[in-house]
Amino acid sequence: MNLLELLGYFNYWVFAIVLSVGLYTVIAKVNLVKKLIGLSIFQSAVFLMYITMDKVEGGTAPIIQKGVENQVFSNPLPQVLILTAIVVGVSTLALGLAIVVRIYEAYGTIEEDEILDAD
Amino acid sequence: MQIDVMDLTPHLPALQVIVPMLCAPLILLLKPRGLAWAGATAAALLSFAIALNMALAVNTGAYFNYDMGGWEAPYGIELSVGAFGALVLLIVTGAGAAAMLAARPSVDSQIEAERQPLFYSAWLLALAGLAGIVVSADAFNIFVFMEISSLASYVLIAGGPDRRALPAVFKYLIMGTIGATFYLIGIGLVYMMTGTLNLADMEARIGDVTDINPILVAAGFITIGLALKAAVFPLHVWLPNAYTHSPHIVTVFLAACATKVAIYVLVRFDFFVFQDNLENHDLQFSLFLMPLALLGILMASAVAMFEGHIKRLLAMSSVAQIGYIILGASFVSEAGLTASAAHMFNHALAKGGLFLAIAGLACHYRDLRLEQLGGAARSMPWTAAAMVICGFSLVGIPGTAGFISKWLLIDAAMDEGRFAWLLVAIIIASSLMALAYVWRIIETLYFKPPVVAEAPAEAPLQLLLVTWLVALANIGFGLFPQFPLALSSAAAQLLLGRAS
Amino acid sequence: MIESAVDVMSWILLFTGGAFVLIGGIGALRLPNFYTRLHAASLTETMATILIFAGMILQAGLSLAALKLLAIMVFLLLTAPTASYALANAALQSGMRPEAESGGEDT
Amino acid sequence: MIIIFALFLLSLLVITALAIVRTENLFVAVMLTSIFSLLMAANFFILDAADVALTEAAVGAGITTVIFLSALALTAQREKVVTAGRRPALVVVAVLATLIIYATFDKPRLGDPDAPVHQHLAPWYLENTPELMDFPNVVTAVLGSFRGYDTLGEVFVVFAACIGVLFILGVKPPAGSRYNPDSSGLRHHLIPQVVGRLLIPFIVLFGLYVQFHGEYGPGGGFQAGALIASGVILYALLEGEAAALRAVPQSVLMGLVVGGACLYGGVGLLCILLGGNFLEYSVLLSDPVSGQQLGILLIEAGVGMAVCGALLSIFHAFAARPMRS
Repeated sequence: MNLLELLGYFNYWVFAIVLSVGLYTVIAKVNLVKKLIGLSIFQSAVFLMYITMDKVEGGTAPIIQKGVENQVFSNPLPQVLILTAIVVGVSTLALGLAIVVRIYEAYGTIEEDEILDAD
Repeated sequence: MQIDVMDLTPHLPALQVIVPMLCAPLILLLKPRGLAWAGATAAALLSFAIALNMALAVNTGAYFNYDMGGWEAPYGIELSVGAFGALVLLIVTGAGAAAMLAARPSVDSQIEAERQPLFYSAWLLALAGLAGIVVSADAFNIFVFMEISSLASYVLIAGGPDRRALPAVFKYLIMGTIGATFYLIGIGLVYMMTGTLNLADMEARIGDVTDINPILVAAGFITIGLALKAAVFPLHVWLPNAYTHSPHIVTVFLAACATKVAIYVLVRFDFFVFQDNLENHDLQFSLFLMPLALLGILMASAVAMFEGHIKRLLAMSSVAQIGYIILGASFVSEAGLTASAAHMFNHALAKGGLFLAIAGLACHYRDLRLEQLGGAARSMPWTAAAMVICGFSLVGIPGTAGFISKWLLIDAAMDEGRFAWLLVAIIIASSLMALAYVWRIIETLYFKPPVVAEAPAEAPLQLLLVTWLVALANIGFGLFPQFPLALSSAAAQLLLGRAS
Repeated sequence: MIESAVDVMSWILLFTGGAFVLIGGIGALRLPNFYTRLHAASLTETMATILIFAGMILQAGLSLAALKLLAIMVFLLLTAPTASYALANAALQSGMRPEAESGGEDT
Repeated sequence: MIIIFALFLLSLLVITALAIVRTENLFVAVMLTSIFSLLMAANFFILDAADVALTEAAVGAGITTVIFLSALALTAQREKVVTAGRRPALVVVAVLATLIIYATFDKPRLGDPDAPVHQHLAPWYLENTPELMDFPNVVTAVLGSFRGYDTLGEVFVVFAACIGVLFILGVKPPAGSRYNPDSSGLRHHLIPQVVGRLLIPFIVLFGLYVQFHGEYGPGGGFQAGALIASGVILYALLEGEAAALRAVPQSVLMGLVVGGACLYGGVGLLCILLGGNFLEYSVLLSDPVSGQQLGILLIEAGVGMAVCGALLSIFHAFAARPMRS
C-alpha cells in the first residue's frame, strides 16, 4: 500500500469521523448555537468527501494553460458542486442564527430544555 | 429587431420555476400596501396556469424535456416533466396560488405591514423551490432547489406572532438540514461510482457498477434523508409543532404540498434509479417503508384522536396521511402507485380546505384549542360547513375526493397476498379513527355551547370564497375523478414502465 | 554557481525562519501568563514571516510569484501585529493585569 | 512530502472538531470553527480545488465567523452542561460511521485516474471548455454555463437567506432592549484603525480582481462578493455600524441583492427571447464563443452583487440589533 492509497482511505475516514462528530453535536447538545456549530461541521465533512473524489494522481487545479501539453487535471465538477454547497451551508447557518437570536429575545435562554420548560 | 409572438410551450418546464423565482426579488420593490400581495398572487396564478397547461399536454401523451443552457443531458442540467411531475406540479402551484389568493386578510392580521413584502417574496421562493425540485432531472439540482424551498419555508413558518413557532422552526431547520445533507452524501456516493448526476444517465450507468456497497449505502442515505424531509413516521417529529404554530395561511400552503414533494423525489429515486439495478431493491423498499407507513398511520391517527389543538390535530392527521401515500408506494405495484399519486392530490385538496377554514376561524378566534371553539358554527356557518365537507373528504366518505383514493388503496392492498386482510383492516381501522377525530371537530363546532362570549362574524369574504372553492373541488373530484386519476395511473405506469 | 548560492541562502533563511516558528510555539505553550505568551507568539508573526518569505522569494526567482509572495508578506506584516495588539488590548480591558507574578493564570 | 502534510492537516482537522464539541465556551467554539474552516480550506487546496479553497476561506472562515460572533453578542456566551441524551446520540453516530467506513472499502482509491468520476463527465468539460468558451478556468465554465442553472439556484438560496434574516429580525426587539452605538467599533484604538483604513481599499481591490479574473484563475462572483463584503464588515468593526451604514446604506444593499438576482435571471430570459434555451448564452452575440464569455461575465457580476449585498444585509441585521437587557 503506497502512501497515496493510505491517504485515500485516510481522507474517507476523516470524513466519517468529522461527520460523526458533527452529527453527535447536533443530537446530543442542547445549546442551540452549539447545535448550529455542529451542523456546520457536519456539512463541512460532506464537502471533504466530494473534494476527495476530485483528485487525480499527478493532476493540477483545472485551469488549462495554453501551450502546455499533456497536463493532467483534477475533476472540476465536484468543485462546482461544493462551491454551491458551501454557500448553501452559510445561508442555512445565517437563518438559523437569526432564529436563535429571536428565541433568546422571546425566552431569555438558548438551552433547548429550558425553552421546552417555558412553554 | 422584430420579436414575433413566440411559442413558449417548449420552455414551460423552465418557466414553471423561473416565473415565481424571478418575481420574488421584484416583490420587494412593491412597498405600498396590497401591491406586494397583488404581485405575488399574479405570479402564483401564472405558475398555476403553466402547470395546468403542462398537465393538459401531458394528459394527451406529451413528455417535456428541457436542456438548461442548451447543453445536452448529462453535461448540462436537464428538466423533465412527465405525468407524475405534472400531477405534483398541479398540487404545488394549486396550493400556492389558492392559499395566496386567500392570504391577504389572514396575513394582515398576523404580520406587520412593513414585513409583508419580505413574506410574499419568501412565499414565491418556496413555490419556486418546490416546483424546481419537481421539474429537475438532475440529482444535485434537486438538492439546490430543496434548499431554496426549505429556507423559504423556515422563513414562512417563523413569521407569525406566536413565539412557540421559533423553537419549532429551529427544530425543523436542524432536521431539514440533516435530511438534505444525508441526501447530498447519498448522491455523492452515487456520483462517485457512476460519474454522473443526471437521473436517467445514473439509471443507465448504475448497472455497470461492480462494487455495489457504496450504492447500497447511498440508497440508504437518500431514502433516510428524503424520509426526514417527507416527515415519514418516526422522522416526523418536526412537523406537528411547525404546522401548529406557523401563520395560519402558511400552514395551508405547506400542509398541502411540502412533504409530498419530498415523497415525489423519494419515489422517483427509488423507482427510476435503484429499482431495476439493485437486486431485491423492491423487496427492501417494501420491507423498510411498509412497516413505517403502517405504524405511522396507526400511531398518528391515535394521537390525533386525543389532541386538543385543532391545528395540531390536523398536523398529526397529515403524518397519518403521509403514511397512506408511502403505503401505496411500498406495494411496488401499478395499483398501489396509482393510489399513492391520487391520494397525494386528494389529500392536498382535503387538508388545504381544512386549513383554509381554520385560517377563517382564526380571524375571530385567537385561541384555536378545541375547547375554545365551541359553537363556532352558529356564527360562522359557511366556514363550518366547508370544514365538514373537507373533513368528510379526509375521512373518505363516498362522494368526496378522499373516498376515491382510499378505495384505490384498499383495492391495491387486496392484491398483496397473505397479509392483504391485515392491510385492509389497518386502512379501515385508521379511517374509523379519522372519522373519530373529524367528528370531534364537527361536534365542537356544531353541538358545544359557545365559550367565547363575543359574537364573531363570518370569515372575510376573500378567504371564504377560496375555502368554498376548495371544498367544492373536493366534491367535484369525488364525483368526476377522471382527470387526476388519468394522471395518476399514467404516473404509475411511467414509474413502473421503466422498472419492468 | 550563483544558483546554488541563492539556493543555499534561501534554505538558510527558511530554516532560521522555521526555528523562530518553533521557538514561538514553545514559548506560547511554556511561558507563564497571557502577555508573555503573546510576546512569544508574535515572534512568529514578524521575524519568522520575514525570514520564511524571503527564503521563498529567493526560491521563486524573478517572477510573478515572487511579487505575490512579497505582497502577502507585506499584508501579514501589517495585519498580524495589529491582531496581537487587539488581543492584548482586549485582555487588558477585560481586567487581566500584566504583572510578572501573576503566573499560572489559565483562564 | 505533500501527502505527509495532508495527513497532518487531516489529523488537525479531527482534533479541532473534537475540541469544538468539548469546549463549553461558545466563543471559543466559534473561533475553533473558524480554524476548522481554514484547515479545511488548506485541505481543499492540497486536493487541487483552488476555487473551493478560496471560497471556504472567505466564506467559511471569514463571514461565517463574523455572523456567529455578532449572534453570540446578542445571546449567551456559555453553554450549560447537560449529560442526558448522550448515549442514544452515540449509538446513532456509531452506526452512521460504521456504514460509511463500510462503504469506503469499495470506493475508488484517491487519485485513481480510472475512477468513474474521471471517466464520464469531467473529460468532456476539460476537452470542450477551451473550444466553447475560450478561457482557461474550467471550474468557472462549469459553474457559469454548463451548470449555470445550479448557480442561479445558489444565488436564490443566498437571496432567501437574506430576506429570511431581514424578515425574522424585522420584528421589534423586546421592550427594554437598548443599542449602544459606542460599544461597537474600535474607534478609540488608533493602531487597528490606521491599519484597517490602509487595508480596506486593497481588500476591495482584491475582491474586484477576483471578480473579473475568475475566467483565468481561481475566483468568481461568490468569492469576490464575500471578499468585498468582508472589507465593508471590517470598516463597520473599525468605525462602528452607523458609519458603515452611512457609507453603504441598507437601500443600496437591497438594490445590490435585487439587482444581482434580476441581472442573472434577466440574462437567462434574454436568451429565451433571442431564440435559445434559458441561460443559453451562445445566442447573446453572433459569435457563440464571445456570447458565452459575455454571458458568464454578466452572470458572475450578478452573483457578485447579490452575494455581497446579501452577506452585508445579514451582517447588519445582526450587528445593528439592540441587545436584550
